[in-house]
Amino acid sequence: MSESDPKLITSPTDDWSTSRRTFLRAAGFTFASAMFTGCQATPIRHAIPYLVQPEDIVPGRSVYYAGMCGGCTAGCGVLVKNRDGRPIKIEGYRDHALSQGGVCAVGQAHLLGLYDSLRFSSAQRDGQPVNWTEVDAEITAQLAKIRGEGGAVRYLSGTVNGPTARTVVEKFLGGFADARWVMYDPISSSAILDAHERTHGVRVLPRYRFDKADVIASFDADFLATWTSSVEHTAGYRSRRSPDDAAVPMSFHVQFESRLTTTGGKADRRVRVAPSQMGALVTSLAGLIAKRAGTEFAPAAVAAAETDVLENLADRLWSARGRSLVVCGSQEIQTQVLCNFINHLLGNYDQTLDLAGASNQRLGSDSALAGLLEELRAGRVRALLIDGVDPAFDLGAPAELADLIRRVPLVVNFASRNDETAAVSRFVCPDHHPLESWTDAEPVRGLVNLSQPATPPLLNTRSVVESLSTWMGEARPGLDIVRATWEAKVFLRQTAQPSFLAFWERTVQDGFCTVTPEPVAAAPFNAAAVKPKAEAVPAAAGQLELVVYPTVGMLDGHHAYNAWLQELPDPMTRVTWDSYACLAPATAKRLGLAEGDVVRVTAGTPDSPGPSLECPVVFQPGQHESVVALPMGFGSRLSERFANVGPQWLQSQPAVGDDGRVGRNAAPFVAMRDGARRFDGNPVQISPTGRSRPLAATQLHHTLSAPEELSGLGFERRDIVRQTTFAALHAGAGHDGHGAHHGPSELWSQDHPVTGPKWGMSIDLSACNGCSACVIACQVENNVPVVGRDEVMRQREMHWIRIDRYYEGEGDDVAFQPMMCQQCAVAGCETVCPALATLHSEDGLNQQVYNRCVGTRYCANNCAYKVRRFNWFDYPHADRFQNLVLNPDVTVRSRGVMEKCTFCVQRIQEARIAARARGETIADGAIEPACQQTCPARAITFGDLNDPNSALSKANEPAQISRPGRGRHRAVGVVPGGRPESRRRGRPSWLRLHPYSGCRSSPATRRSAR
Amino acid sequence: MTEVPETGWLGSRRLTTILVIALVFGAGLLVVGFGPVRLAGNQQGYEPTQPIAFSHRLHAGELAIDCMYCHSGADKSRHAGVPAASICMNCHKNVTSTFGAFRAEDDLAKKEKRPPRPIISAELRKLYDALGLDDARKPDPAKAATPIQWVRIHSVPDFVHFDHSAHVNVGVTCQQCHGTVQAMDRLRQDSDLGMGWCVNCHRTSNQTGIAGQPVRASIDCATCHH
Amino acid sequence: MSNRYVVSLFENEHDLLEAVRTARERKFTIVDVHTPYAVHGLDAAMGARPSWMSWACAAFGLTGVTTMMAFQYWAAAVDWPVNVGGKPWNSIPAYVPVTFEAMVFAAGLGMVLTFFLACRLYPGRRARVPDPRVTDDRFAIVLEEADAAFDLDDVRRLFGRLGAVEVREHVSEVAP
Amino acid sequence: MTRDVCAPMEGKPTWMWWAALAVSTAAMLVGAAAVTYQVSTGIGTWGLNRTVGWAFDITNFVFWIGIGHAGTLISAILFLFRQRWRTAVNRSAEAMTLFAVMCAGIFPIIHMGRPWLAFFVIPYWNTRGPLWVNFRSPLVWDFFAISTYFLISAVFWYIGLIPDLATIRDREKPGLRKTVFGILSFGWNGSFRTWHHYELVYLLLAGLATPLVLSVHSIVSTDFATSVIPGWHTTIFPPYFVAGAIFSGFAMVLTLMIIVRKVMRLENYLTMRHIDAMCKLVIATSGIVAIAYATEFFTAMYSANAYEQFVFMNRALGPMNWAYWIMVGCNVITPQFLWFKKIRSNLVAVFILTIFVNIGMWFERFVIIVTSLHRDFLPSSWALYAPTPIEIATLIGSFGLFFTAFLIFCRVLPVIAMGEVKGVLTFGRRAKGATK
Repeated sequence: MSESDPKLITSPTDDWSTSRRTFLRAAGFTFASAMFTGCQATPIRHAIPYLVQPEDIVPGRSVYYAGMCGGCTAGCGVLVKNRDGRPIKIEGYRDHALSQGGVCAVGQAHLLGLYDSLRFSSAQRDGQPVNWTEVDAEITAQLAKIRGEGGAVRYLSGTVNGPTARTVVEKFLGGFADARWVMYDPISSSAILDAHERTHGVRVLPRYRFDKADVIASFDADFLATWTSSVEHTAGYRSRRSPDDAAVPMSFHVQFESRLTTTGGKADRRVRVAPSQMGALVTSLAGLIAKRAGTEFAPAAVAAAETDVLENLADRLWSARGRSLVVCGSQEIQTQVLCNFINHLLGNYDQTLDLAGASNQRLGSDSALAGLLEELRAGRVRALLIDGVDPAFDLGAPAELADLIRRVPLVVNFASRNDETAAVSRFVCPDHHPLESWTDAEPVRGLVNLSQPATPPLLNTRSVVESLSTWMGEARPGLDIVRATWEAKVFLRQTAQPSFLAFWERTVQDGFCTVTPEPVAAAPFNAAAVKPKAEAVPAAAGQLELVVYPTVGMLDGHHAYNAWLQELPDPMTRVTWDSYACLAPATAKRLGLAEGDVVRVTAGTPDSPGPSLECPVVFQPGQHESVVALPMGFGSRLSERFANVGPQWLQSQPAVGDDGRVGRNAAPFVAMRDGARRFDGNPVQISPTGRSRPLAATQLHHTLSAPEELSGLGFERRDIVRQTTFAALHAGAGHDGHGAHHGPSELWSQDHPVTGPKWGMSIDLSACNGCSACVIACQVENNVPVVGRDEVMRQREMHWIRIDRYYEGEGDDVAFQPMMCQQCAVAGCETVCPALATLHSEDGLNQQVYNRCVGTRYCANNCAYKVRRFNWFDYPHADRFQNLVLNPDVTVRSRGVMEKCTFCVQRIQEARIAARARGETIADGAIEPACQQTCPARAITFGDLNDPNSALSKANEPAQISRPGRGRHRAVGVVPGGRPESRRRGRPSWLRLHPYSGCRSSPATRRSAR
Repeated sequence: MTEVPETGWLGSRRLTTILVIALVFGAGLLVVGFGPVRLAGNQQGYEPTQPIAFSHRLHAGELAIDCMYCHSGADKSRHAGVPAASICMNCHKNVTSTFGAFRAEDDLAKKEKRPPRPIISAELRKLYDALGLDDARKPDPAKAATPIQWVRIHSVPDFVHFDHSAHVNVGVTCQQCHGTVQAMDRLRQDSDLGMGWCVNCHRTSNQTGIAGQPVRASIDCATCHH
Repeated sequence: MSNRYVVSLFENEHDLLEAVRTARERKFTIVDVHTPYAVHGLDAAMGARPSWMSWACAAFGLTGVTTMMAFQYWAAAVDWPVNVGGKPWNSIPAYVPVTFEAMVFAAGLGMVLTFFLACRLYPGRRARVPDPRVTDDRFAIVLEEADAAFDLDDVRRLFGRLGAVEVREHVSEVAP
Repeated sequence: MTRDVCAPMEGKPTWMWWAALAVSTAAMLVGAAAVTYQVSTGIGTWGLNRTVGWAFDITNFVFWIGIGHAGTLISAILFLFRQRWRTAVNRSAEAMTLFAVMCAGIFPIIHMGRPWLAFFVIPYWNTRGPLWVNFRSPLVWDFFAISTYFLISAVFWYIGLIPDLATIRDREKPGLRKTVFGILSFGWNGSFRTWHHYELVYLLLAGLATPLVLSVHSIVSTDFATSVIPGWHTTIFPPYFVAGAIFSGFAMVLTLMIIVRKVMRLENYLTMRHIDAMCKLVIATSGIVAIAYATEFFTAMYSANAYEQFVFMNRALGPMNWAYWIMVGCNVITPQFLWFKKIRSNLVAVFILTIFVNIGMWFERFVIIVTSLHRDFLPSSWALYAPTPIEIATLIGSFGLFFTAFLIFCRVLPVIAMGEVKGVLTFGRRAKGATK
């Protein structure tokens, strides 16, 4: 490494004992370099030890730092796995009150940003690197001038809730006569806060407690995926959706939504509603609840079609008063007010909606943003500081906004990458990556995260608070600033620790602390604010409405630089590397469109057309027929880097479109109306262009049903995912006989006794909501390469775990089936490998030996689950800086080699060695494969099938039968597919004697008649 | 009728003899299992010059310093670890040269009736230079500290994940794999570190145990290859 | 030992067979008979015993079978038994195809090599043909003038009657 | 007759020969370039994907092995059955076998992701413990089967060639050619003792080659039959594959014979009788193959197995049904024309029909491999397959290699087994006591 990356081994300063971090890096990177050394006959390799070895570091051993995920503003706690001085993995943090061990896909992936070689490596002026002193001098001088003149200073940021950042920014702004802090969220929840201002007198976002809710009604709130705090909500929701205990009934969830979300896919009852009708629907429900509560409220007529559903729902909600929860994703303030009204009538406030411990995860105000834009247009702003947002992209009017920003005399951007706004900002003072800096956050009131750097800054960047302090004339290291703030502000809010030092050390170690929440001055419910939403104007026949929505991978698009996320298949459409317009199949048929046809989507009506874009069409079953859904976050400048991602050869196609970017930005379609940015309900036109653009989808067939003309009589539907009801499950009736399918007698003698542990895995399909965190976690842990759009189109994605998604019928029900190597006991792949490159281990793993593999692909052909992945090319590892993210415990596979999941065998080995050193056996739960570790829904259980007391064995017991009701699926045994009973007995499973029956005797049951 | 001697091209008997000899020799080669043939990547006997002429014979042999004093990761981590320069400084803060050199200087000083001059051996000076220290072993601002680039001797291919602690903790001695290091002035790779060498030791250990204790040394592929 | 040989050339196998029979009746020493192709009935006419090549073939085949089966068993079940798809260490049915191929291989190659050795055929051996046309369309009988009783003219007459197109004497250390 | 057979070797080659050689060498070079690119860049240059892991590569492999089989059958089985007409064609049929097996042997090697490690499938003594190979894998069986097949075929061919080489040697004037043929002919002198062993050796080799050829294609079929993929996992495969191999092989022999007899002017030796006999064999094997196709459907239907049924429905009606109908059209329908004597005696018609059979049999393997793989158990993993130009070039290259080798063979070695034909001819004329 020394020869490759000289800047990483900087010369130590005078006092060599204080520069240990530097050498820590040097040494850490040295061993890693071995991975990339070519295989000459006798290469000279160096071993470069520390000069001074820090006491707590043992080279080769991982260290975990508690910290906070910086992927979004939800403030999930994470553990950062450090190996030899470099963070190599984000892990879930079980003890954290919010995330409870879960990390989402973005959280897992944002580690890659640390090793992004296209990150700004120094301060910039007019797009040119300059040194910090120069920048500081100029900015300070200009700020002084503005201060003297009393010019307007505006600080534009996303949600900032950390005590330190708030203190420093407020102090900074306090130095100016006309200074204001404008926060906005690219994925806005502004209407919820505004509605609470109207009904409760305080602009606040309640903390939703899905764990306390027996009945959940959601109006277009995708709370399991991209709403305010998806990991937290998933954990809460999941805790009430476990089919295991007959005494704890599952919560009842009704979802009204316009497009098909993963949340909707998990609902017990799902109703398609056009966005424009959503307000009327909420009004109707409010009327029904008001009637039961005896409150006066005159609702509009309930849409006839939904009356039954709404009446039924109102009854359920009413009988679960204080234990129910109504959430709404609408950006219409009046609708949100009605939603508050319903929750108020149901007595849910302070029960399932926590105001005292209210959420700070979305603090943005769309109206404040509108105000700032007005000021910009008026040219009133003298200085604009932009922190953590990319307004020129987020607000979707690049040209106009870019001009406005250019016109501001002093623009300072803290962006890490050259995004749309950074490109037009005079000064860019790049912030650290979250893993490089001291940061804090208070995601919900009373819970404060503190995150220490997991690595010293890799590039010449500086944290925002350091920059601001410098410009205030009090330059201090970030640690001092954070510490001082905590001593002054946070320490006083707690009583557990007597001394600040003890408190500080404890918190640094824990990564968070619980303190007294700052009181929320909520006024009594203001019934006067509640007005029925005017009955929706019946939409003109055939009028299409637009929905702009965030996807689990892209969210607001700030991670568009991240190849892992670009290649993450959307849980529903399964499309990667592109944006698209989702249409209900019926609508597409009506318009004569085929999947992949490029259409021009134009906002507005034919009389007054608005912005437009061109993108291919994707059929989305389960979506309302009047809806055109566009994913947001695509088309960013950050994605221009992907022109040459993936293997380059004769026929390879770039991952980007003709504009050089991945997908198109849907933000221009977000319209500001009634004080909030409205993501849905805007009228839209669609017209074919006559062109088509094939989509890089990882799944081409979408249902369990065979194509009609091809299915044999009685075999229309593949028995791969089964469902039953909770009641039937616990009555034992969910069992349709297949589960107990008894293995026929053995042809071969069984001479492979497993005396030690036999590893297995169970996936609870009723818990999995397709969030795809496991996919990225696996990718990071196992050095799974990114292959690019063209390769995905050729069906050569490399993910070791994929989430198969099957629609039922019209798409009102969805099954997610995580699929990875099933570690078959009698594995078809092993028998056929000529080179003994895939074998069974003593502990029941299906091993894959990369160095022995000659690449016949016979095993993959013979895999009934198609979970084996082949290295069709040498996937690029040319970016040596980015290579630092590779897990040193996992071989980087070369071209021509088969690879697949082995239950993170490197973790098994590590645990085994550690246990043996202590003279113990491996404790249940000591090994968590990356997918299980990160799963926000705790859907995955890993353990020893030979241990009757392991969590896995217990999880498997009821799963003999799978169950569920609508949306509640349960895998049997080691994942959908394996036959648990045979696995537990160490018997060969289905593959040999029933070569085709594998999937038949597999998981879940057939649908319940519900 | 009598046989007429063959006079064909290379007469048949001679050719037959040559063929038979060649066959026997070829088969012999196979049976010996490439014994004398060094396969690519086998660095057995590798004995490179190191940037500092550190002697294991002196430290581990004569002075009998425990291996784990310097290679402290051996029982904790996959890497035994090349010791940090700071570990050397634990002793070499004071010991700046060999005992012989000190005594010679002492004798000379006594003879010349002067206080003995401090002596710093050429090799140890490299250590101090690396740490950016002056002759008094104090940080010298003018000197940049530069890590010592030892030449790595024992290495296995990238697809092999060897763990020292797993071996050290069950009682495998260092010498079993690294040879009589305490007798080597310059370190030499003693074993071939090939897969057969690993696997056969695992097999034997399962039969005989290690240090009198029964062990379970796995020969599953994933033990090393993942 | 004599170094005088008589080479008689015939134009078809019928005449040749007659000549061979006659020569044997007359107790001539037939050094060799050269034909362009395998002449049916020549074995009987020469009174040759059946070729022993079938024994070589069987022996090699058996060796192939036992060696390969033993090797597979040893390699898969004794030397390094590994769990391949849950199959037993000793999966004899799976070893049958390779064993069969080994049998054919050993039997075929072994027999041919034996044949080459037995007939002293090898690349580069100088061919000794009594007449270049024996590999084309002539049939030759080579007789040795074993003793003084041998009368060349008699032979010439006899074979001429039997259809020999040419009978000539060949004096050489080596049989033609 | 020696003169007739040897004429092409001794005279100057015709322009037709040169043209054919140029075309086939060019094709071979195209293939070589494609393989070079693929080996240096990656298997990704083929159209395969995570679901369809084999397509052109193994299709070509099975196709060429199948072609090769006819050669062995003609020379070995017909020899055992004392079919005298075989002598006219057996030499070139055997050569065809060798070249076809060479072509076939290339594919299992280049289809590997890391062909430079192909020796990993050979059980050789090594320093890994030692680590052997998986004798349970049909690919290892393949290795043994193909290498044995190639060697035994080569030996069989060469043993038959030795007397003819001697003939040529003795026809030549002293010079390089004579020396070369002298070395190659192993010092053959037509001695009675040699002939005596030779006849038995030849018979035994034929006896060995016959089960060998059946075993080879059976083993090739186990590549599929031992798997778990519906459409592959079928006990019918070994006989089905062998019949298919004979079918395609005879078609290829016919194709070549018709060209060779024309180009090499060997009409007297490769008579219409030969062609007629082989046409009849083609009809017979076509019938067997047709029954196999039908049986597959019946088995699937009768199995009451959703996946099995689906695969066959999908073959006939799914997205790759064109391949299936090409296969049926070429293998079942077009050969029926050969029932008519008139067509059998029309060389052009026979030539065209055999080309159809060759195409159809190539598609048979393609259908078995690709349509079974592309939609198996989990609908989530269904995928399609389309070849890339690299794959097509590789296929073309294999034909180039085959024809180049064959053309050179025609030039340098006797196409017709003179030793054997002479035996037959003289045998026929013995009663008259005549000479040629």
